[in-house]
Amino acid sequence: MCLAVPTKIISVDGKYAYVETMGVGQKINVQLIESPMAGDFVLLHAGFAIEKIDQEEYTFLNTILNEMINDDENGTGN
Amino acid sequence: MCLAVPTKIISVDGKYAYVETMGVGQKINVQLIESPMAGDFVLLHAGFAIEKIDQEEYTFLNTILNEMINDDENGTGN
Amino acid sequence: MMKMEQEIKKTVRIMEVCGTHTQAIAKSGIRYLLPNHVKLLSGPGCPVCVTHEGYIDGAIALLAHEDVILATFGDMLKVRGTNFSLSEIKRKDSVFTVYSPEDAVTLARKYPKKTVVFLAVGFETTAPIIGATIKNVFEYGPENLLFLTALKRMEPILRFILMDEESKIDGLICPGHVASVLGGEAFRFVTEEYNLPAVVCGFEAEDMKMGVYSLLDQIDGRCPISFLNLYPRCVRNQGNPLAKEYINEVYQTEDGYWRGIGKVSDSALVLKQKYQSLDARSRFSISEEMTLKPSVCQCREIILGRKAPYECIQFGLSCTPENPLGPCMISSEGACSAHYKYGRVIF
Amino acid sequence: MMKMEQEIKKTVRIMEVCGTHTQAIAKSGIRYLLPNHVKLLSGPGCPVCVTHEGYIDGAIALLAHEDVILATFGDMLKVRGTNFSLSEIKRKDSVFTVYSPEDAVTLARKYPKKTVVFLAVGFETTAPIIGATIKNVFEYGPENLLFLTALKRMEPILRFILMDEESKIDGLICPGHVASVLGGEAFRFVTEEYNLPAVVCGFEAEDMKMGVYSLLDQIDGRCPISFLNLYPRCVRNQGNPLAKEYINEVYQTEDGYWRGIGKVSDSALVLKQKYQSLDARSRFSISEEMTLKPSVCQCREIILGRKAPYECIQFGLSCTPENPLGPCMISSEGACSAHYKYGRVIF
Amino acid sequence: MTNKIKLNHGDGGTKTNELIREIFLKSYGEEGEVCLSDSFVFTTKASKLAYTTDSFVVQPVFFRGGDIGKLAICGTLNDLATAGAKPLYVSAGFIIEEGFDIEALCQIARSMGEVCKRNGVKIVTGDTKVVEKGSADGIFINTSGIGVVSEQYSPCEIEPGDEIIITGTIAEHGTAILLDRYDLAIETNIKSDCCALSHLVSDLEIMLPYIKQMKDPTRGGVATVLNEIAEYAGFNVELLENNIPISPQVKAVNEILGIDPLYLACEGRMLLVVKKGNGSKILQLLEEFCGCREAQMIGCFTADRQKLVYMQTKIGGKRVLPSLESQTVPRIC
Amino acid sequence: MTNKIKLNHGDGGTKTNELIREIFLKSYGEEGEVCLSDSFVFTTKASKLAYTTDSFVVQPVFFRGGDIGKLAICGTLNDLATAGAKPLYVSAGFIIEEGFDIEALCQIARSMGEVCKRNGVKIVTGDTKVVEKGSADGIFINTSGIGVVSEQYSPCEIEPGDEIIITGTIAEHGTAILLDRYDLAIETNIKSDCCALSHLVSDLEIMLPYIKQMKDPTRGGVATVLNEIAEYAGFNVELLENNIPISPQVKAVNEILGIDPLYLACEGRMLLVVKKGNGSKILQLLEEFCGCREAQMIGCFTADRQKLVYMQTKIGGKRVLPSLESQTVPRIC
Ligand code: SF4
Ligand code: SF4
Ligand SMILES: [Mg+2]
Ligand SMILES: [Mg+2]
Ligand SMILES: [Mg+2]
Ligand SMILES: [Mg+2]
Ligand SMILES: [Mg+2]
Ligand SMILES: [Mg+2]
Ligand SMILES: [Mg+2]
Ligand SMILES: [Mg+2]
Ligand SMILES: [Mg+2]
Ligand SMILES: [Mg+2]
Repeated sequence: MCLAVPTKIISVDGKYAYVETMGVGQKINVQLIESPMAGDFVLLHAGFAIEKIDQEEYTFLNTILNEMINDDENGTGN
Repeated sequence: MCLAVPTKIISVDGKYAYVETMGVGQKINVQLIESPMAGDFVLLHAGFAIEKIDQEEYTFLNTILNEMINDDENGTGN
Repeated sequence: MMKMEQEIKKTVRIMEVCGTHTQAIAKSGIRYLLPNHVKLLSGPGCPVCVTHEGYIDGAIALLAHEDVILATFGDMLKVRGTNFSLSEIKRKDSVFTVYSPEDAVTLARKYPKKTVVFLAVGFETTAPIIGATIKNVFEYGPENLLFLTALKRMEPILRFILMDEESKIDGLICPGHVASVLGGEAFRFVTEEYNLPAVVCGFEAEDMKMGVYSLLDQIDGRCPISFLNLYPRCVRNQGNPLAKEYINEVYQTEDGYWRGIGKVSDSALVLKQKYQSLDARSRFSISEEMTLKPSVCQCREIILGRKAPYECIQFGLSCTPENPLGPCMISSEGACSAHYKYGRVIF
Repeated sequence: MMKMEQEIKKTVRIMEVCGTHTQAIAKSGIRYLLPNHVKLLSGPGCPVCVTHEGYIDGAIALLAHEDVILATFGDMLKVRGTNFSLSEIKRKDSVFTVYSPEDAVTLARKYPKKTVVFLAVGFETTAPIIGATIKNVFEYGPENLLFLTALKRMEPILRFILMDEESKIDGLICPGHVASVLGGEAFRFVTEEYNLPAVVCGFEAEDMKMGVYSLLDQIDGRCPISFLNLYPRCVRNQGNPLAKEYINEVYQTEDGYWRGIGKVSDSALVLKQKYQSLDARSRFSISEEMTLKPSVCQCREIILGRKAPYECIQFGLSCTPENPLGPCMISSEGACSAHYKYGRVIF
Repeated sequence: MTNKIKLNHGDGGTKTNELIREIFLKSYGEEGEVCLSDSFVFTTKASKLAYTTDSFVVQPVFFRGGDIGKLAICGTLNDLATAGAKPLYVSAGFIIEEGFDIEALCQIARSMGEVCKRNGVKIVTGDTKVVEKGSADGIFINTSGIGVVSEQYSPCEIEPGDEIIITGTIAEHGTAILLDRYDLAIETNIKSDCCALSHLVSDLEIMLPYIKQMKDPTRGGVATVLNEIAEYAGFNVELLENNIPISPQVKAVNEILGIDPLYLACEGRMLLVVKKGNGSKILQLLEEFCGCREAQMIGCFTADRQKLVYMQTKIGGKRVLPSLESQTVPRIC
Repeated sequence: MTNKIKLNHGDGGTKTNELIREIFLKSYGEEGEVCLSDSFVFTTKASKLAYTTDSFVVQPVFFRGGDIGKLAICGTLNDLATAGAKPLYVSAGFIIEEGFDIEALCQIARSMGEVCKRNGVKIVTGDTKVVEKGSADGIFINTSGIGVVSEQYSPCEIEPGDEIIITGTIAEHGTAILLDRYDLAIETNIKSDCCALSHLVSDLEIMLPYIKQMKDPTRGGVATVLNEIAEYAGFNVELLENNIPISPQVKAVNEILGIDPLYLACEGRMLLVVKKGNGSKILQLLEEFCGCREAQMIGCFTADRQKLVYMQTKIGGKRVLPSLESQTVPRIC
């Protein structure tokens, strides 16, 4: 259980926010998030944001992931 | 309104009778008929016998009708 | 009328007032056999065609209740209410076509959680068989079967037509199967009170031929005007007493509303107080709007022989066989329908 | 993966307890990258797969009410009750698949004459979002929306598995998104109380790889056994306090029934007294038979690592992916399902 | 295989293939010979081909004298026959409601296979879709067909005097369906006349040059189909009521229910328009070689151009028969 | 003409003809040219023909990027293309629910006509049935098609090393349908890829001798259809996840809904199995002449005989892709 995808808040309107996930827009419920703000990344599960994503960690990991994938593609993967 | 066909009672069972119309059998309601009997001809309307047919008149007419039709077929018709 | 010269004849108008006669005339092709000056007119004899829009609207309103099933003779399916017919509006398994009122009983037993409403339409031929069914249901159930009546009486509508001063009818073919129930004598008033040639006749082509020629003999003065029962094999003078008893037991009369014609006093049969519990009207709040707005349909004039179909401004425009407004267009053999399909004369 | 003796190793069993981890493992093909002696097991982490037959039977029973509409996540459709699944039993427009609990609110507003029942299943990831919906509905309506809960808690089932003496699990991948809500610390007990290597990890292929290697390091003794949060970008130590508040506000715990496993104390989340009016159980008389008859399914043994799928006598006979009896066959990546489709080893 | 059709029987995956293998291929013919792939490739030396399609939605699916499967093949073979074609290949597309009985599907497929075998035709391409419960009425079948048109058959313009033949008694399919649809407790021996008429093309081969049109009077019955022909021909059709073949039981049921049998479907009869003067020879062939013992010359084209169909009635009257306008249902009026 | 379909539009009489004249003939082509009679007769010099059928039951009937009519023609043209055939004639059988909007039917018929015109194919035979309200889900369409098989195309046995090409990005039709069916308030530019691929047969003509199989990955998507090919070929298929073309938005929607795009239908893509070594040449043709700029070589056949389809994942793992087993619906797990 608990399929969730990272998404970015574009704008907030009360309990709801408009978010974008890889170019796809959606209105989601953000009432579980403390002070959601435009620019925040959140985890989206079944139409609700369930947690904020730590942006520093997120960027850091993305860098690592991309490196690992490039490594794999260069044939050094397992 | 009031499509009705002549049919012949084959057997009676209380409010109902089994009848035959040109070789086709059916169970119909005969509660509107006074003492329906096997062999009686009745007028059948929407699953009910609505009246007994006077057998003498019926036979008489049938004879006439057949004669008239034969006349027509022989070209003496209108 | 009486005696008349044979040259150019005055048009003779013979009316029948039974849908099955209408059909028999059409199917036998008898019109072709008659002299050109003899016109056969269809009066308000199809109880379905003359059923008022408000009744259909009421039946459609019942379908809004999810637990209601309608049971109806097939004839009712395509007749329109103010906007729709049952066949247009029905959901799957919400409207069942039955052959006999007893099929409605079977249906009610098959769907015990539903309320089955039987659309009780007809003249006095059908009234006793529905009456017998109502009495049976009243005594033995099932309790989930109700009746929505639009049963009509033949005598009041005949008097309505015959009383019209401008009526141009020269002879009447009385409805054979209504007479089977009510008796041949029930139609003697046509001749005795209105001095109109009238015959009770059967439904075979030969019956019809015999009836028309017998009327022409009277109209043309070859025989005296008299009321004749030409259908004695099925019509006793006093009719079927048991069937009449059922009518009296179950129904009382009330003013009736006729499509394209309007209100006709005492022309409806409705359930007596004793059987109210089986009346769909008292169980559901059906307001059959008896449309007091003037009907646009000119059938009354057409049936009375005063107007031709093409003189009605609805004809062919808002009124077509596919989308009929009045009884003359609803019945496939009605004057308007026939005129629409074949033009004035074809043979 | 670091240095390790390459000879024949003792089998290492790593369990994950989140359906999305199951999927991620399958989709990433990570098994192929691991040494042969490392087995990835799927624990009872798909809340749908472990939903008890009685719950499905109860939902199906609701469909007997003509005015009930069920709203459900798509996952629930093909899971069987005692005899049928919702997808087999549903009539047209009686069961709607929704993406979010808020869609059930929309549905209820769209069908004001119907009662919409939302099948509230999930672990603590889903519980707060359903809780928020319940609170919203409690405060603002609509009044025709009810909730039939089968919400489950992760901690009790983990303890149930870990307490088993014969448990053969060597490491645990904790459910990342439950941890997002409850906090990473919520799973520290696995290591502290049961001395089992455990990591919280994310769902990307690289997350999974990192998680497995980190556990192997601990299992193989290259690192000390310790509890690690490898998913800090989405998992705070204390989780999401607002989400936890909603859980506490709306639910209380109760014993829960798990398909193929049985009763697990305090493992269910049910509505508090305050929200009873929104509970489908209290509105309808649903008797979820918590089937005390011994379950034929051996999933418990399989999940605990005691048996192989083919050792279950139902396997491939009365239990197939098309007609699954237990969670291991229901989930398309469950041990029984995988074994059925691909045999023991394919690569 | 469970005993009810499920949605995944129609999703193109494992279960669909199972259905094709276990039911369709087994029922349609010599197993393994036919391969129901997406497209069937064939070679032919025939230069003139006929092509047709029809969908079948009959209710009930099983009726006295046949089922929707038999009907679906016969209907398409008969439409090919109207073009003077002997059938070659047939396609079969199923739309099945979730929950439909698999045993019933087998029976339907077997019916299809039987008719095909008897007529030397093969089902070579097919498709199966399953829709949600409540989204269809049990089962619908579409068939299309390809046939080789006889060199002898070259329909030409209809002229006044051309004769009209029907190859057997009318309204039997329509009456059978009415009896079963309304579940009428009427005892009869009536069965649908549903059968393939492909043999007519060979049996009548020597007379084909004198046949100007063939048409199977299905939906709308003899009356409606003759209206179509009259419209196309540009002349009136005159029928003789006395000549129209109808079984007494069919006549009785139609009178009881207030239905006109001229508007009820035949599914195993052909209307032939025959060059003036050739009717009796063809009638003789039909009776002697085709087993059409009830075949009748029922009328002819007249010189009038209103494009009407009318009937000389038994009593010598005339009755116009327009196209079918509304459903045929049991009536009381 | 009223604005809703009634039962009598399907009874074969006056109203049916009105529908054919007013809607189908007008939409399908040059008015009057095509005559939708029961059987269509044609002559052909081609000796090798392809024949196919499919029924279409898509819900909703109108979706982003097309409608059931466009789909019904494209689907059949594409099945003909899989046989290396250029389309000649198409049949169209409608099953319509009483009450269906006539304007919607017009729009559907127009879509059909447009695709036909653009591909030089004619609808030559048809059928219309109307079923009671509640007995069908709006409208179902069956099409069948006949095409002339290119002399250049002669599919032969698949061998290890043979390459697999997809002509464009995957899962666009399936994703469009999901978005519309579940009325998901997700903003995207996604449209169904629904289009006819008949041109591939001509555009790739010089390379047809090196193409061993063509198949359009419709129901069940790329994964299911490759399983069918693997089963038939007798070898394993190895795919490369990195090579599978998918648009970012389609990927995003599928992740949000928990659906695997490899199991979602394409309706305007073709899978080509190409003789080992010819993949890049064909890819070049596809990109340069057919406008298939997203075409990709996505994998090849291996020598293993388990008839499995598996994928080299981005991280170098391997994942088996079985045939579709159950419906694709939005999930949370
Ligand atoms: S045309 Fe229509 S509205 Fe006018 S009289 Fe006739 S039925 Fe009535
Ligand atoms: S084969 Fe079926 S019954 Fe046996 S353990 Fe697996 S899921 Fe349970
Ligand atoms: Mg009468
Ligand atoms: Mg989780
Ligand atoms: Mg196909
Ligand atoms: Mg046909
Ligand atoms: Mg197909
Ligand atoms: Mg035909
Ligand atoms: Mg056809
Ligand atoms: Mg296809
Ligand atoms: Mg295909
Ligand atoms: Mg047809």
